[in-house]
Amino acid sequence: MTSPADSAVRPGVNETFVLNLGPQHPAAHGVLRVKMTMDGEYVMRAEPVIGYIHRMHEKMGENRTWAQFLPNTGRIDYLSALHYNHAYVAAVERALKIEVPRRAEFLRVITSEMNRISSHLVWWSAYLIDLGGLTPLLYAFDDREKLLDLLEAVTGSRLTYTYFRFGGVYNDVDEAFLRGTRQFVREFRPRLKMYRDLVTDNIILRKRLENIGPISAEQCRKYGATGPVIRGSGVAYDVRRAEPYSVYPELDFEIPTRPEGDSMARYLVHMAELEQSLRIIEQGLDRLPDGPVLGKVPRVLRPPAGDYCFAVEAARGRFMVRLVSDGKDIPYRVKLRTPSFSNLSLFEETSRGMILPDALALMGSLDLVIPDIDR
Amino acid sequence: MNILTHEPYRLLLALVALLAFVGVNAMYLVLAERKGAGRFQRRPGPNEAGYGGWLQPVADVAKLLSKQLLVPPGTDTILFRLAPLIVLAPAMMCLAVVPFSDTLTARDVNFGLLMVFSFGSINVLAIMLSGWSSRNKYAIISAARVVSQNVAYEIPMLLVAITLLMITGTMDLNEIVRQQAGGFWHWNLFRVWVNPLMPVTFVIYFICMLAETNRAPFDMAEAESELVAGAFTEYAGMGFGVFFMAEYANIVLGSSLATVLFLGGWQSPFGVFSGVLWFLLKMYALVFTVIWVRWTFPRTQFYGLLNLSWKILIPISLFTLLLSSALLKLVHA
Amino acid sequence: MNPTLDQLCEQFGRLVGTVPVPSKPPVPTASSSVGPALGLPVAASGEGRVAGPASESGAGLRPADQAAKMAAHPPPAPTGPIQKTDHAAKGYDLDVTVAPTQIVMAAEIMDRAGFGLDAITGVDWLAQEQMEVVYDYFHPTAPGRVAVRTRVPRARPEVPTIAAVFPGANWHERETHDFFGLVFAGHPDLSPFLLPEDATFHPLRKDYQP
Amino acid sequence: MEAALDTSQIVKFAKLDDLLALSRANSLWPLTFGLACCAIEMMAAGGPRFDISRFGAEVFRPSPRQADVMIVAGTVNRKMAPAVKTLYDQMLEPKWVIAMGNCAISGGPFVFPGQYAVVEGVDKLFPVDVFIPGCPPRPEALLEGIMALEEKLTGKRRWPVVKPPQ
Repeated sequence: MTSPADSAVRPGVNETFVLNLGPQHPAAHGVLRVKMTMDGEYVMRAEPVIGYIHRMHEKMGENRTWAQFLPNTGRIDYLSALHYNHAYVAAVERALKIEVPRRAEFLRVITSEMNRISSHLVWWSAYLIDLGGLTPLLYAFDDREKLLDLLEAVTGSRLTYTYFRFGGVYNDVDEAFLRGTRQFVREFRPRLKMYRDLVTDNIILRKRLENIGPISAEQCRKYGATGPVIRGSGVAYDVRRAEPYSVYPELDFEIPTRPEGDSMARYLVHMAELEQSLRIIEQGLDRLPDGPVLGKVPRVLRPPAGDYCFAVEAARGRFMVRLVSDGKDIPYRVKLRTPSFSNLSLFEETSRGMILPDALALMGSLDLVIPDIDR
Repeated sequence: MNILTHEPYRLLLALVALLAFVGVNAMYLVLAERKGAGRFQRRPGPNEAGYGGWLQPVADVAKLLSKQLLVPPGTDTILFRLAPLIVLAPAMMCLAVVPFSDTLTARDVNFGLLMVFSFGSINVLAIMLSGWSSRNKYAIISAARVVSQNVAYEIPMLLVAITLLMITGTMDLNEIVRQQAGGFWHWNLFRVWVNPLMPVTFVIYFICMLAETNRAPFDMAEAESELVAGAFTEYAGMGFGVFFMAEYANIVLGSSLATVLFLGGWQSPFGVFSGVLWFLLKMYALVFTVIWVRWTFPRTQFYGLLNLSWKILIPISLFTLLLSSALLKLVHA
Repeated sequence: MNPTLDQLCEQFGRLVGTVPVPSKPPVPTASSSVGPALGLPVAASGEGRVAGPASESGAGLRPADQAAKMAAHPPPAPTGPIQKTDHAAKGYDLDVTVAPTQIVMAAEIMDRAGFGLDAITGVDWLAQEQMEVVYDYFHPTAPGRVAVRTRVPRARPEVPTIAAVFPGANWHERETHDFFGLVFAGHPDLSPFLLPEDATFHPLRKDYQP
Repeated sequence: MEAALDTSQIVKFAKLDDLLALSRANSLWPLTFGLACCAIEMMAAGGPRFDISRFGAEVFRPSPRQADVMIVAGTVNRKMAPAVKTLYDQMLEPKWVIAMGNCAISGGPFVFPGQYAVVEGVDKLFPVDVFIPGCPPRPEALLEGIMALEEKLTGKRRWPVVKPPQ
């Protein structure tokens, strides 16, 4: 392949045109808009235009009490709502020095990892739709429904959970949940193998993803890209290990990385993370202690003045909440550092010179959730 | 009934029959595709409209017919309206020479193969027109893709056809079928003693057919996740419906041709009870495979698609051509 | 490559001037000595980046002079010192407050130490008539989280951009500009980002009225 | 005697309109248009468990020209509103709108005094036929919404309403 970027601009001849991809476009995963300057099918410049689903989460943080903001956290990245719950709840707990019972911590980890699986399944299926494979979606959603049944039983919701509370979790699990989760883990492993056989090893898929959109570790660092993106570039950065929280330090799991940095690497990291999440769930179920699920929490929350950060490894990468308190019962400032925002900021640089389908393959591999970008 | 044997009336009747066949066939192939996709995807598929969903295509067509007609402002009005007509015509023309059975041919001509391939390539022109006249960037990109894709795949397809032409020695489709009488080992697909690469030729033909009809995994023209609806983005109602119909007509045509050229047409695989049913069975088996492929594989890359044609399929089909001509000259002379 | 927190403290100390520069006679060519001493390329404080009216410290000085002055006479630290914080209590390990003009150099220290940009945030301190800008950094391979913060007067909220050091800062700064009206001097494009294209308001300012 | 003979009791002529309405009701092609959380439930409604395709509504068309019903699944903010309006205008008659989820109905949880971004209900932009409450609505609710739209078209309900046990 000759590099298109070199031959694109001939003196005096401007054959580029602007392709406005989105905000309604099948590959936009919602309402992302990308202003693409194209030369034929080659992308000269792809400039994401965001804000089409800006929902004022940060402003709302300053308008509601500490507890009232909690439901918002389930709607920022709706696919990994529990991780976002976790970060916010834990940041407030950090500010107020609230102790969380161990059973609650384990439940948080178990449900978070289940949420990660369901999130990755949605990513996987949506990504394959991007690549023109329509059937995996149905299989992934089949599995996801089983997971959602379990999560719904304890959290009361299918998607936008508000399960975690300051000092623990809202609801204790019952025997049926534990049994069902074990069964799910048992049944999901063969499914993963099937996914690998039928989809991951497909020659068309491999050809479409290998060497597409390579991202270096250095680029990830400079742009602050985290999650499967940085792990697909060979850096084993995972907040669960870098800034250990909850009971993750006690659990035995690996951080899957791939050195290649291309879309296939990110794909494989996602798939490997599914297996690791299963491992974590199993260990969590094995070690789940008895006890209360909600600690002692003051009636009115007034964290002492100061700022408090808490970062978690959400399904898309590092999610950090930075709370600024002035000692009142309403947050002074809630900053949400969302992974998709940083991950997408890479796109303009890395997509230069690719052809359109490859650029979209790259975009899909970044695992974007648009409200997570726009907040 | 004398009137029916008169040539112009007979042809007219045959064409009307073909039109009906193509229309109904497309309607129900869409249903089959949706039901089949449901089957592949562990869900029922359309089953509420009528018994088991059998009225679903009727509902779809009635809805499409009653949809508002629109020629978007700024388009090339004439071409925009012309494109859906042009896209269906060549498939109809080609089906006119396809021998559904010994006698069931709209027009039995002795240059059928030539006619099919020459009219078959008009199809791409129509998609190009629709893309060009739509005044939509996605449509133009799609049109450009379709042209390069069809040009690329026309060549190996024609090379395969020439190979067959040399082996059979005739362009008469009915004659080609007749040569394959007497059991499935006589089919061109299995005539490895004439050319050991015949199965390979068939595979090449099938791949080219997928590409020529713009079906997954080569559905660059209507690559939904990239180009919205490709060249048909601006078409609505029955204009869009006709493109859909043409797509299925082309699949049927491609499968029919594959049946005629490789699978013995209306010949029975066991040498007895030949007839139109065998033809339909073989053809629909191929159509089913096409649907099956679509719901199984992701889309290829565009340059991967072109590379496949220019770097793999064309050399192989050239080689089979050489091989069969050499074998004809040396062994079977 | 992975610096300890103490090393970072020392580097930042030299930057903000709270820790005295190791005893070393000042040499005439200030720019060439201070640059390496700070562990910074000299061009770091080039005109383009600190363009715009620098606030309290070193206003109106040419960059080289400014650096020299900073080394020789540490300016009165505009805000707090360098604090090592307890990660378990705060969520970060090092809390550095620098002058607005030193933001780029601070970013370069972080860049050299292998940190990645986490986020850029504004906080509007209406009562104090100040705007705080917080730069969060994370390290991809080593533990340690650093928050670098600076304060600018609310009337002229200007800080230099660090987009040249961390290209990822481009978006974060645009977003912060959207929300707070903070001007990042030298930023390539501060047009509305999350807000509609024609937005002129800055909703996260405490005095914002819709 | 002849005056008393009411042929409509013996022979029922399907009016073309009724037929068309029936056809349209059975062939509601939605626009591929997900905005936020509700879009995931919309996808789930297309999934194997709920399978929106049973009602012939799985043909998600990415081009507004070919779509019949626009499912506004998520929050519409002021930056997005012109685009949504354009999409509605680009759809061809007859067309319908389903407002899925609280955000599309009223702005949902994102309405508070001093909010600056969210359009408080898509009915401020164009007429809406069916409102589906929920945050997000379950896929069953979306199916119910589609059936409600069918009822609006044909005047008949496909299945009897299931009453919750008292």
